[in-house]
Amino acid sequence: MNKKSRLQIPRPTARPGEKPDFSYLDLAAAGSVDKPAIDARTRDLEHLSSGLVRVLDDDHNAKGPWNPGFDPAQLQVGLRWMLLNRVFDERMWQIQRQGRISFYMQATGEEAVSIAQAMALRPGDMCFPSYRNQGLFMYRGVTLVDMMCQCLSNTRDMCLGRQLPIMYHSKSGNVFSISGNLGTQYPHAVGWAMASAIKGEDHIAASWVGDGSTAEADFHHALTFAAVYQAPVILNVVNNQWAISTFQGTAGGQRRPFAARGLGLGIPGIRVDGNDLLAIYAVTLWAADRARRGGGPTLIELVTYRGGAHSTSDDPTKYRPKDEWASFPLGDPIERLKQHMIAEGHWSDTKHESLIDELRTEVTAAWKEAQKHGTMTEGPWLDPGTMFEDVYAETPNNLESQRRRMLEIEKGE
Amino acid sequence: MNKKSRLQIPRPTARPGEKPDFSYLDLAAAGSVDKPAIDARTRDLEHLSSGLVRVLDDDHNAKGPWNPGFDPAQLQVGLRWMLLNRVFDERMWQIQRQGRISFYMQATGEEAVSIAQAMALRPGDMCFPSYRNQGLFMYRGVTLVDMMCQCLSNTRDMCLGRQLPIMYHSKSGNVFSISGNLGTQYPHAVGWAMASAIKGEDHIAASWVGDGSTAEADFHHALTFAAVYQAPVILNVVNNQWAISTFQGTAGGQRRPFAARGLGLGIPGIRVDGNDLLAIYAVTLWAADRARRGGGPTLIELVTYRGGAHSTSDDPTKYRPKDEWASFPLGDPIERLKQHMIAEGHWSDTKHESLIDELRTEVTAAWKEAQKHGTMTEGPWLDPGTMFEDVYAETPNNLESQRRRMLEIEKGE
Amino acid sequence: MAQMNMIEAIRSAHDIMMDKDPSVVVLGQDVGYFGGVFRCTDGLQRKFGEHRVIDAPIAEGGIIGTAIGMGVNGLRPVAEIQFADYIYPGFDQIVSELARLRYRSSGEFFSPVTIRTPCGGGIRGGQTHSQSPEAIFAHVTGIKTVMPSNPYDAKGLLISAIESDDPIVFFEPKRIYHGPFDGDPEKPAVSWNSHPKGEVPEGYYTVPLGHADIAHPGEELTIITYGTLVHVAIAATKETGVDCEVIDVRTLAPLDVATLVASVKKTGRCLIAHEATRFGGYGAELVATVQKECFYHLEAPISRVAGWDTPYPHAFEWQYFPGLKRMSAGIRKVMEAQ
Amino acid sequence: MAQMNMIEAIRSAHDIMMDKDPSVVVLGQDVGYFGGVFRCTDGLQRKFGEHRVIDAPIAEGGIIGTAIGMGVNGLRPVAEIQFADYIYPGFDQIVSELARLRYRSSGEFFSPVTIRTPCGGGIRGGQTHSQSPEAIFAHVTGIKTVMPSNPYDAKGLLISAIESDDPIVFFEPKRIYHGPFDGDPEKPAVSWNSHPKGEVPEGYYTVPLGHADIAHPGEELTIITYGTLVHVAIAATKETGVDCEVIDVRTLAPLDVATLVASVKKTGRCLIAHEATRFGGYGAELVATVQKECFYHLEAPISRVAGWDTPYPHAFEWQYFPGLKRMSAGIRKVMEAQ
Ligand SMILES: Cc1ncc(C[n+]2csc(CCOP(=O)(O)OP(=O)(O)O)c2C)c(N)n1
Ligand SMILES: Cc1ncc(C[n+]2csc(CCOP(=O)(O)OP(=O)(O)O)c2C)c(N)n1
Ligand SMILES: [Mg+2]
Ligand SMILES: [Mg+2]
Repeated sequence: MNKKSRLQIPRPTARPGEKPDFSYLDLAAAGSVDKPAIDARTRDLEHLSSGLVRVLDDDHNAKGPWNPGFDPAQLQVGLRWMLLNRVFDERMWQIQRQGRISFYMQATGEEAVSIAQAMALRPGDMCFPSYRNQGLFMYRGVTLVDMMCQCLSNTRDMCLGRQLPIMYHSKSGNVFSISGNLGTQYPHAVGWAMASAIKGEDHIAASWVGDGSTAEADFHHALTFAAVYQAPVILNVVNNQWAISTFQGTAGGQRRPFAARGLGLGIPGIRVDGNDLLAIYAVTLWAADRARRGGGPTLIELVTYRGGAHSTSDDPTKYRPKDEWASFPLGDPIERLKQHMIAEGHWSDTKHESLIDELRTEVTAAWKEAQKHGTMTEGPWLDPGTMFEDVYAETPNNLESQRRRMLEIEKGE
Repeated sequence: MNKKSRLQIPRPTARPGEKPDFSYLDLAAAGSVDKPAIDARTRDLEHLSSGLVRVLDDDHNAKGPWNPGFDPAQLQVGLRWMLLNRVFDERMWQIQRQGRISFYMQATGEEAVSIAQAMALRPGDMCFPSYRNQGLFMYRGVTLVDMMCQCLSNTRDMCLGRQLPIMYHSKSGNVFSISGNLGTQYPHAVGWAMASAIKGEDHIAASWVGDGSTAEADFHHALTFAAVYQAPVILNVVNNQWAISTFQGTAGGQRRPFAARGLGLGIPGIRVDGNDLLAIYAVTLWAADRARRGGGPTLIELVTYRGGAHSTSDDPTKYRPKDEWASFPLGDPIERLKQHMIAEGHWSDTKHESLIDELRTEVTAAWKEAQKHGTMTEGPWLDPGTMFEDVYAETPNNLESQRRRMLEIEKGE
Repeated sequence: MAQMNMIEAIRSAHDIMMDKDPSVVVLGQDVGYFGGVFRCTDGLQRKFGEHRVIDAPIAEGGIIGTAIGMGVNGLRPVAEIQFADYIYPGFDQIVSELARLRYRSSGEFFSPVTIRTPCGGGIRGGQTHSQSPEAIFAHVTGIKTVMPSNPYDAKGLLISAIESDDPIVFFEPKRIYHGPFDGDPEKPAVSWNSHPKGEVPEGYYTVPLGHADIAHPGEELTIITYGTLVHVAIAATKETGVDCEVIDVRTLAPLDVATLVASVKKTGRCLIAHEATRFGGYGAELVATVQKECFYHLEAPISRVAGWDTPYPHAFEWQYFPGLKRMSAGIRKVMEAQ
Repeated sequence: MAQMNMIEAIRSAHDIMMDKDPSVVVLGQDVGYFGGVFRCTDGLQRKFGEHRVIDAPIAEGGIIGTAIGMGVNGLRPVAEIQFADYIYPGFDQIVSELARLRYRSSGEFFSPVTIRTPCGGGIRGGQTHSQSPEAIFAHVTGIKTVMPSNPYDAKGLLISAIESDDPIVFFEPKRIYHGPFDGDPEKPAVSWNSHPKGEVPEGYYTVPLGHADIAHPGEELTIITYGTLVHVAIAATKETGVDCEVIDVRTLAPLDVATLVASVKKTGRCLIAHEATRFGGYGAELVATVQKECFYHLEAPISRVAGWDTPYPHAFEWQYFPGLKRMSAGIRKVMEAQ
């Protein structure tokens, strides 16, 4: 091969050692995108996929038609849960670094996604999360202790030791079991929503995938089925710019926003500032109402930034500038909401710090409690015999005899 | 479940016994769609996906910017090959009905797709066909005898008896091996095109799937990779309104045209009259030039109608009006080209009939010749021992011994 | 009692379960208005409406993926994959999701999906309409893999599958949809009309999952098989005059080991037969299990009669298919061994 | 000669082949700039450019599908699937296309794709980072299935795979990327530094596909295994004091039957071991083959030591993993049988 390759290779704007460059991000001023009626025709919504719905402006004011008009109490709720998410993540990260859990993944910088959307959905709506949606579980009532016990695979682990840390589920909270396989939850959400419609109920479903995961087949299947049957579902793409070391351009994000991915199937797409709790809330509520009234699916792209490493197994300094997050033009969702609340006059740095302290204490207390149910090095221990259960509704003979054999061997027989 | 289902179910406009109704088809007058420069920006091409490029108008004149200005010889070529495709299909259908081959699929009503596109591509461009693209093989030099021998699984069968009838391939003609699995060829075409770019060559690839097959994962994968690497490839969706008994609305075709499916990835789409040889030729040439010059992929939707049954195993009167084809607003591609040539003054009904006679004679002669190489009931026979070859580049021991065992058993040992 | 072929029996199972349980829904390609390319769902949409019998897009992964979601929301989806050869695009959803959902959520979530799919050759379908991929599913823990060999079992097993809270992959050997087949393609087709297993109750009944059936009792040799080859094995018993016990596995996973072992301990000889490719096929597991449990009773090596290790070739279907000749040769070989 | 771990050996195989043959290209998730999550392709993009070492979208089906097209156009693609657990979305392209292209086009078209993927547990990966799905691929005719157990073989086999015109699925047991592992998680980690199979020529060499290796000669019992368990088997040989012959299958399909059979005929006893789920696993085929060929030499039933028939549980990794204890117990059991 002598000739020069003509293949076009997408490249991030900056690599380690280079100056972060977010010039590729199409931004829009807060309040500049219109808010159509929820029964607007799909073809009249196309522009929402290339705009950027924002409510909080640079001066920390809430602006424009998408402003949900939160009262101080609602703002507090949003801030509190985002902070709890962050404080929890920080602690669990530390704990993993100390070798006390095997693995962890943070949502740092993306907390607004789960919290705002959880606030906008109704309790009967079903969530099909990705691994970066721990905020959904928290908001929907899974206790910190239970989440920690899952990460510890201890005697109180909701997964009975079967899943990697962070692969939570909550039946009572209507949050589906997290899978290690990217994107598989997307068609589940659509099927769940179809069933809701078939049953004549008005619950809707929502699901989340990352920018990178949009390339998977399940993304296409979900969009196709949702469009064909007008399933009452919200399909969220959390565009945090990175998929491990691969930037979003490798999933086609440089060509058109992810919000546009469903347009060819007639699915409206809304691109929203993923670090703006108020904007996300409003957009989600709009899409939920639309779905509930028979308007079918909406695809929401949440533009944000993965503030931390992909997981505890990852070292992002190998592939992106160290300080990229600091230059991210949409900032930090917690800081932005805090400043807004301060600007509104019912919050302060002091209050903020003491809330953080309070939450840290809460997390510390939870960690103490969680460890009582067992750690990686100390009991009590889960009964290994349970590993043969729940493979089927009833444990068949072959698994029963394998269980016996395993216990014999464990006892050295 | 007491409540009424709210699921939305797509329905065709007419079922057996009902009056055909193509009011759902967005049409456009011949010549009404503009022809952008091949280096136009993708965002300036979006309108092409909802328009309908047509050259031949209702009065049989060729009109507008997409008119390729064929000379009489070129028109003859187009007509001849479309007719040959139809005459061949008719004969093979009959032959299957007589029980002399096991299976057959026609391209009736869709002949313009393969012929016009084969004319527009260069011999070095690689085609990844679906099972309704027999016209590509014919045009690219596979003889009728060879095609018939494949359908007969006889001693001259290019597939050595391994594939169902119509699953041709042609290495020398640069037409890929047809798969029974829908849509799988789409990413192959993209990979082939990427390799062409990597090697610095200017060959492009083209692939075809049906409207129904767009729902498969491979469609999504192909579009994603083509968009990300700007692969020099033409991705065709042959929208013949039906996928066996399932109409195109079940693949989402009622919401937006298939040509729009790539817009969300920045792939320009062109919707073209699939029964207009001139329009298809022009659109394909445009997309090929664009790809060759580094402009990346184009998605072409060819709007046509499956004039016959899905295959010899199918009975379309069970699910669609008998006379639906006759009401199809885009008519019959052969009839339309014929009328155009008559209008242009260098063709006539008599010439047309004698061309048909000539082609029938050619097909009859080919069938006679083909049968000499064996039929389903009479020899010569393929050596069944060959079934163990080509599983791997070299036949491994286990297959060699299975071959011996099979031959022993055949001989009654 | 009515006389039914397998298609009618399968249709009847759907009909009864949809009547009985409003949460049963059917989805798949061409299953609705048209009633399925093999007619297994014919009439169901007319009776139960297009909200319970749903024509789906051509996306096996999407069909299975959405069916899982429906199951999580309280429905009991029965998904048809048009040919087993086309199940692979749905493989990830089956293996990674459907099979492991209950386990990974410690029983909180599950989805009782039944996936029906026609398998096997003998209808001139060529390599992409003839496959028998059951081994691949039987290896995946968390799903149950079933293959009936006659109308009675088809209906009873399908009802059990639909009622089961476990996910099921239900293979239907299409060669015997219309009649049993003894493996000799030269003979005229036989229908289920005159076959005792074509007698099928019109109402509700079940054949339990996880139980093999002794399709033909015998003393000299045990043939363990399933699907179409059950009939070939019985025919070969007659042809060879060897007094074979033919066991129809019916549920491939979890396997009814006891029935197999009891038989082989009695006969001392064992032949295993399936249509799928031999290497790494389901028969290997049968050999492994039987040799382990019956080692001291075996008078001859366990033999396998199976499809060759090639794709299923269109023109050589009958050379590929392990028919009467191969089955009889297999029986003789095991009997000759000392 | 250099000392390499398996990752370095695999990287070296890529490097040498990319140098030697400009048609070799690499694609996969995170393989380019970053060099792969396990670092197997580290440095290759810097050396060979981003047109030959391509970061791909997260779509295993797309990676394999486009790789097939590249192969048809004269390239020799090496595709990395980040974990074997994530190969299923590409399963249809492997089974229906890659494996059968040569056959269905009677040799006119083929695509020499090598698919590399890390498999197996022992790294606390939980159920979606620990699977060993080799049985599913070994059953698919038209592809070759390979699993090395050490750096020397990894490099030599990978070079053979890349050079082969056949499609290869190349499993890399990630537990032994950095050092051999004798199956006892309590012991300190060992590196390849001091292991003879960690001595790897820096240049080009091949280990031929289709040949098993006698990893440890012995007379009393044959252990047939592959991947990580080769090391566990050798350790168990020492622990039990039984003079085992440990055979490393290396190429799972097509299988080197002769080497296995010769060994079992010599020892008269056979234990088969793998990490994957037992039921329907690759071990079943090994049992079926050995019992058929060595029936009259076997003094005891062939036993299997394998993963249990459950998903791979995070907390019970060491109860699931067939480690030293289980291997030794397996050996003793086969030795006790009369
Ligand atoms: C099917 C599958 N392929 C590959 C992986 C390995 N993997 C885990 S996370 C990840 C990146 C995902 O990126 P993105 O979708 O953008 O989500 P994010 O991590 O940014 O939230 C990859 C490739 C996987 N888990 N599943
Ligand atoms: C993966 C796969 N699923 C299902 C089928 C069965 N099947 C064969 S053709 C067909 C309909 C295809 O319709 P379309 O894509 O519109 O093409 P057309 O036949 O109209 O040309 C179906 C469902 C298949 N061949 N492959
Ligand atoms: Mg991301
Ligand atoms: Mg069609």
